[in-house]
Amino acid sequence: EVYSIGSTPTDAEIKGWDIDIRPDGLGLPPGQGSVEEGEFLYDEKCASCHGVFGEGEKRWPKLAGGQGTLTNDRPDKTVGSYWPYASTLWDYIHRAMPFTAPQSLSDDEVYAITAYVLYLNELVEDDFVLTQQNLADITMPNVDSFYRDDRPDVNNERCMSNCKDVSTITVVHSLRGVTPTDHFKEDGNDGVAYAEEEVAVKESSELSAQALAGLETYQLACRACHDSGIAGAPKLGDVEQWTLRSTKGFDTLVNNALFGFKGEQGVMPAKGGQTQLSDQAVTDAVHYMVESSE
Amino acid sequence: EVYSIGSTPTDAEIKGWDIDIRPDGLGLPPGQGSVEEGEFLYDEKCASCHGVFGEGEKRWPKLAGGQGTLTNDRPDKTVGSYWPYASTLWDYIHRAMPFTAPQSLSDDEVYAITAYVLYLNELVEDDFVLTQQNLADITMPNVDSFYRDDRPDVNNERCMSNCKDVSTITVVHSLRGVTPTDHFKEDGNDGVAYAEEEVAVKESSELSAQALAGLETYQLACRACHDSGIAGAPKLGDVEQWTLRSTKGFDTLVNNALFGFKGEQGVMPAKGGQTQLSDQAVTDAVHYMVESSE
Amino acid sequence: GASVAALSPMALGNANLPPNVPSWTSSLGEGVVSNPYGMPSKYEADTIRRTVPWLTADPISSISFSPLHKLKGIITPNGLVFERYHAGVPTINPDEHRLIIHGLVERPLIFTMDQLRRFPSVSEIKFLECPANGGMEWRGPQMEGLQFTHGMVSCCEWTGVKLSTLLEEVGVKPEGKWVLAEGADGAAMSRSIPMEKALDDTLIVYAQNGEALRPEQGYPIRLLNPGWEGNTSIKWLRRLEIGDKPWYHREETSKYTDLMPDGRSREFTWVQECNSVVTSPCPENPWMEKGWHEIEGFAWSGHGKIKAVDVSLDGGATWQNAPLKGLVLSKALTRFSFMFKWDGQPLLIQSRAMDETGYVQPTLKQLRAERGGNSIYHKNSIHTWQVKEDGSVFNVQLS
Amino acid sequence: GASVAALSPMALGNANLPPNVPSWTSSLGEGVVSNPYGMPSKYEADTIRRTVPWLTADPISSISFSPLHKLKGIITPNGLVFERYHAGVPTINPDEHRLIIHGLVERPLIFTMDQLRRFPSVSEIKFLECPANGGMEWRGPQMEGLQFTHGMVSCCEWTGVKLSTLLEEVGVKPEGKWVLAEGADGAAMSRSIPMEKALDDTLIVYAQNGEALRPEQGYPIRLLNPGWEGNTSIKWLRRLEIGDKPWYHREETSKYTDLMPDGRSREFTWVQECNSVVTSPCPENPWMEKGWHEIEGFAWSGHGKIKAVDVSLDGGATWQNAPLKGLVLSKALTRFSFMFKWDGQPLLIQSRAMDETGYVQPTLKQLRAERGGNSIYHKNSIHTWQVKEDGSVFNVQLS
Ligand code: HEC
Ligand code: HEC
Ligand SMILES: [Ca+2]
Ligand SMILES: [Ca+2]
Ligand SMILES: [Ca+2]
Ligand SMILES: [Ca+2]
Ligand SMILES: [Ca+2]
Ligand SMILES: [Ca+2]
Ligand SMILES: [Co+2]
Ligand SMILES: [Co+2]
Repeated sequence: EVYSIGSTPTDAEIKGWDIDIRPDGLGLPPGQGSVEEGEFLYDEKCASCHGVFGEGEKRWPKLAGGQGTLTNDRPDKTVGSYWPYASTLWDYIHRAMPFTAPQSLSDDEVYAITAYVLYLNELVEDDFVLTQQNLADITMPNVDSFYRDDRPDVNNERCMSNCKDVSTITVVHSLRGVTPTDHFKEDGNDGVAYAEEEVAVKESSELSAQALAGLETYQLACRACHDSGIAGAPKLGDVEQWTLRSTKGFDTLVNNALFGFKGEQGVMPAKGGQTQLSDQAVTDAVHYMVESSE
Repeated sequence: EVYSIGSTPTDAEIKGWDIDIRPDGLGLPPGQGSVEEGEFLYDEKCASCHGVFGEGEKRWPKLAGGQGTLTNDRPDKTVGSYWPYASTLWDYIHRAMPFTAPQSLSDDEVYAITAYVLYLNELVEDDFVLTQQNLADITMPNVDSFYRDDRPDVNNERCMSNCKDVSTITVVHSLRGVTPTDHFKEDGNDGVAYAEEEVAVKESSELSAQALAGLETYQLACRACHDSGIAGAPKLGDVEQWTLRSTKGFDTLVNNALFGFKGEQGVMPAKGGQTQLSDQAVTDAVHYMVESSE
Repeated sequence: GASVAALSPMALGNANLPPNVPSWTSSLGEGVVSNPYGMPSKYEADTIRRTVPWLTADPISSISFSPLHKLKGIITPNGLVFERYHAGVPTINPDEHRLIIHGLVERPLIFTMDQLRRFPSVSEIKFLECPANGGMEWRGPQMEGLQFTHGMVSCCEWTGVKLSTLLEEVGVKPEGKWVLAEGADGAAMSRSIPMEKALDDTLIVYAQNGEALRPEQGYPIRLLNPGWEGNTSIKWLRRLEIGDKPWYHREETSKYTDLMPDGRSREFTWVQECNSVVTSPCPENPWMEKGWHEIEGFAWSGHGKIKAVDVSLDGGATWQNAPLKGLVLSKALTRFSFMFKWDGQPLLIQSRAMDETGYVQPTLKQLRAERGGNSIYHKNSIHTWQVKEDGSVFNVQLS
Repeated sequence: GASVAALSPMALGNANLPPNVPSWTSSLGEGVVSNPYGMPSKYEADTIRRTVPWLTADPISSISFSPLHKLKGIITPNGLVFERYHAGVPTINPDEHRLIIHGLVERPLIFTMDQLRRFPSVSEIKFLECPANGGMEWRGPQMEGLQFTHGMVSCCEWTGVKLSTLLEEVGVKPEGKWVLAEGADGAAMSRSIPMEKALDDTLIVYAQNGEALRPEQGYPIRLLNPGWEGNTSIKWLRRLEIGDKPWYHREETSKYTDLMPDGRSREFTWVQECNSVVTSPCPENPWMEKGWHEIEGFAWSGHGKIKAVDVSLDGGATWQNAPLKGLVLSKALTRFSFMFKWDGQPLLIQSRAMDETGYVQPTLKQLRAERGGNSIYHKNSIHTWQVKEDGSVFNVQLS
């Protein structure tokens, strides 16, 4: 102690922020959760991004499968195939998931969902209950495959002349179109190098007042899935998909949006996972989506 | 020549930009101008800022007077009292004046106005004609008072202890209010350290359409004088001044704005010096100023 | 010197060219504090960070790249420093932010931001690089410009407190061998830092290029581990816990480990090894004229200073030393320059840096032979630009 | 360590303080390229340049001051570099801008901006200062904050071509002893530069802290005379004429000459002599707590490197050496630091710098004795901050 600056935190202050978990179980709070409880929670809060079987929607991370692929040309790195410790899963879900509502899960919920993700990876049975006591005992398949950095692993020479035979050089060109140069030469001031195909969305002047009222909610709660169509969500502006669904009747759509449902193509979480939203706000957002996709 | 980058400019290209004048007259173009011609031009283009007698309006530079004051407690540094060379005056007027329209004067105009500023400083007679030939012959009163930098002129010691008697120290405080600290602590995000008294200008919603149409012109051509009230210009929002002037009738105001006039308190240049403006634009601007000051 | 090519901008019309008086010379410009916080010229509107949407699921956990082709010297201006984060940029009120240090210490402490500024401060110019920089090109060239092949590196002057200063305040117990650093963002991003680094040159940083840290860079405070993977320099830092073992959190197991061809993986690959790239010419900076050009670029090493950079114009058959210029600082971008008279022949331009440890930047072939194509991170191999007869430049790989 | 004063921000409410999960931790922030060109946090909105309207007739020919009290390290971020110009900031299209070099030369040349970038470039960190910095206080303290007493100085990494490189291209004739530099702004600002300086370290600069010059700083190109009066570093540079004598233009006769008590005046007072100031504490950075504080500041000299800085707490009776920290570069801001345990007593804090020529920064009394009160420029005297018992700080002068 040199400068005596700062103050002493209370135990409560430290406890509130001290959330880290270690492989030996240090940091785990009391609690437990079963695979069965986990399935319910996972389907509601996780499956829209990570897939019902942990297979990952679109570019969202895959959580299960891939065991035995690490030496493949296209290895599949998941919790089951790659992660060395189960503690990491508990720690990460607890600190960062679900993506849109970090640190919203109770400790028991984290135990349950962790158990279920382990189950999806065939690392525990369907009757497994994960607890503060047994987590550190779980051995992950890939645990022994990690070793400390042993670089430098390559040794180049500082050759100055006759370093190679120029006639043997083959030039491999880049795949055109991935980051087209015209996006950063002239008028590319939006910061996006690669424009994905745009969906033709309606002008706001073509929308009803109720639909417009739903725009903000859409952007807050629905955009994450419905802009890109992840988790089987019908894409905004996709007339075909929306016409199909509208045949169920507007009230059914609103009902599904309010209370969630599991369809053939994916899962819609209740209120898009944002349960603090009023029913009216969600209804407006459905208006917005339907009108935008007519 | 090492890298051979760049190209050879044409003589015409150089000539167009080669505007500098030296004390020995190098650079002066052919031409001439009389004090008499200069007076007319000066009153029209310069007096609004620099004063009819070169005395300077408000904080705009003073151009004449001050001779013999350089050793005073408050010296008065002007063209006549301080400047070593007449060439500098020609060069500066030609490159930078009038302030709002740099490089707009013809060479003969610059000769004439330079002659007149010299006359205001009693350095030439009222029948003087300044020419390419005689400019370098004018001797300015202060020419011999300049000497090359001879610093370091002070020599401090690196004393470390007992450097002064603490009991003799008198603390001189700063004048409060000049740059009030509250302007840069809390809500002072406009970049202005010292707010001058604000004139209460009307909300745009209170203005007629014609007045609003004049806003842009006001900002382009009138603001320079009428925002601050320089050159005797009635300040925007100064109800008293504008009521007084409005008694002359709106048409007189517009006429004076279009063609300029010399009043008791100052000079209004035709169209604020921006003769490219349409009569309509100037009329609108007068509407804006009158309505804003009711 | 006569021009070797026509001055193409002449085509724009010559109202502002000599002998004419340009419009901006015959009128007044904007006054002071028109921009109390200034911005670049409107003619530089294309000097911006850019992202590549297909790289990530969502821009909230993504990356944007620095426009290296526009940058000069070694300082990256704050507005153009690359971005990488896992839950978006939090908007933190500094008055309501705290740093807690606890764990295996004698005296846990909690600090306000004002209190941190009372400690002795240091300012150091250091690069910051994402270990995924260049990682899209292990299998082949994919990106068509320097901004995307190398844009996950930036270099700033950072100001803050040495972590060792704060560790002395709390008094690390003898068992304390690791530090867990944790952010206050939605990812509560965390990494384990060994005590040797923490006591060596790790900083708690609150300013960047003179002013307060930018939100994207961890405002109000961040960790800075000079020379190491950018993700270890935890942003929006809220907590440091001292422990006896590493934590093996998600960002040091699932991510930021390097999968080798044998199916095993390297862990804790902290150091950004010696690297370099030519920034001019590059795809965004083609050569418009024949004659002399400055071939320019920068080199950097997480192990210390750059010792030398060589340039090849023939795809690596012959090399010439390219003098370093400006400041040569440890773990900072270092500029090199090579004057070249171009007669219009096609070129394969490469740069190869060597750092003070004697390590020489490897070829991609060497890296691939050792690491295969799936290690994602730490691709620091010699880069090749192909210059065509018309002066246009392409990203290529040689095999 | 226990706090010596209450943590005042606690009063703000504790929803975001530990043990709670702050709102920014339980939600997502903004994604990448939300700001393709980034900006400071909204909580730093008071870190801006400021002007003092009564100093000049119009903001178009005026000055704005850098917020030195907010700055750390030696780099001034581009958005906060002080502004000084005489006809506003011109908006120049770089494609329509040219540099002409002519006069007493073998080969007059005209350059496009792209052509200038083909020459070998250099990057150097140099301060830039208006000689009027501090000039409002010759007769007494007037300004109530560091931003206004010293804010006409900034320091950046500048990149460009050495003027000597271009002079070699045009071939200066033996009679060529002076260079006239001229801007393309509405003031067509011009100054005469002696050939020795032009061939020594003068630069033609196109970038500043990594990116293109800012409009306020001369975009697309400016002159840079390291260590000299800022106004000699002509912005928006369009022309260099080589001559055999100086031009004695308005900015080197009417202005930027120093009137002495005998009525005579110094001309061509180019060098910004050694100077220093304490930046913390200062009126804008009062001390909120007793105990240890870093007394911090910077020093600079137009003659070269800073050799030493001393700090006095008793108005100059006793002095202690304050270690320099970070980079100590020639003609650049140089930081010094002095740790001090404050027990609440009133202080008169001063700093005194010495440069590599052995010159020691003078007292105001010494300067006044030599120069009187009307020389306006080059007031580089020792500055005094008065710290009161409550930690508030005031600008004072001692007599
Ligand atoms: C709205 C989309 C979304 C939802 C809902 C979501 N996640 Fe995620 N998840 C992500 C994203 C995006 C990442 C990667 C974040 C990053 O870039 O660091 C991620 C990462 C993960 C990872 C690490 C994957 C890896 O390979 O490193 C796990 C494990 C995970 N999520 C579990 C869950 C669980 C459990 C839930 C529900 C409680 C959940 N997620 C809900 C988007 C989501
Ligand atoms: C709108 C106001 C305005 C008008 C009109 C104007 N000037 Fe000026 N003048 C200025 C300002 C402002 C400056 C100082 C500019 C600077 O800061 O460099 C100045 C400076 C000068 C100076 C230098 C003063 C000194 O002491 O250094 C001269 C000489 C001058 N003007 C002459 C003229 C002449 C001649 C005209 C008319 C052809 C003219 N001005 C019209 C505002 C004006
Ligand atoms: Ca812990
Ligand atoms: Ca299921
Ligand atoms: Ca485009
Ligand atoms: Ca000339
Ligand atoms: Ca008259
Ligand atoms: Ca205020
Ligand atoms: Co919890
Ligand atoms: Co002319």
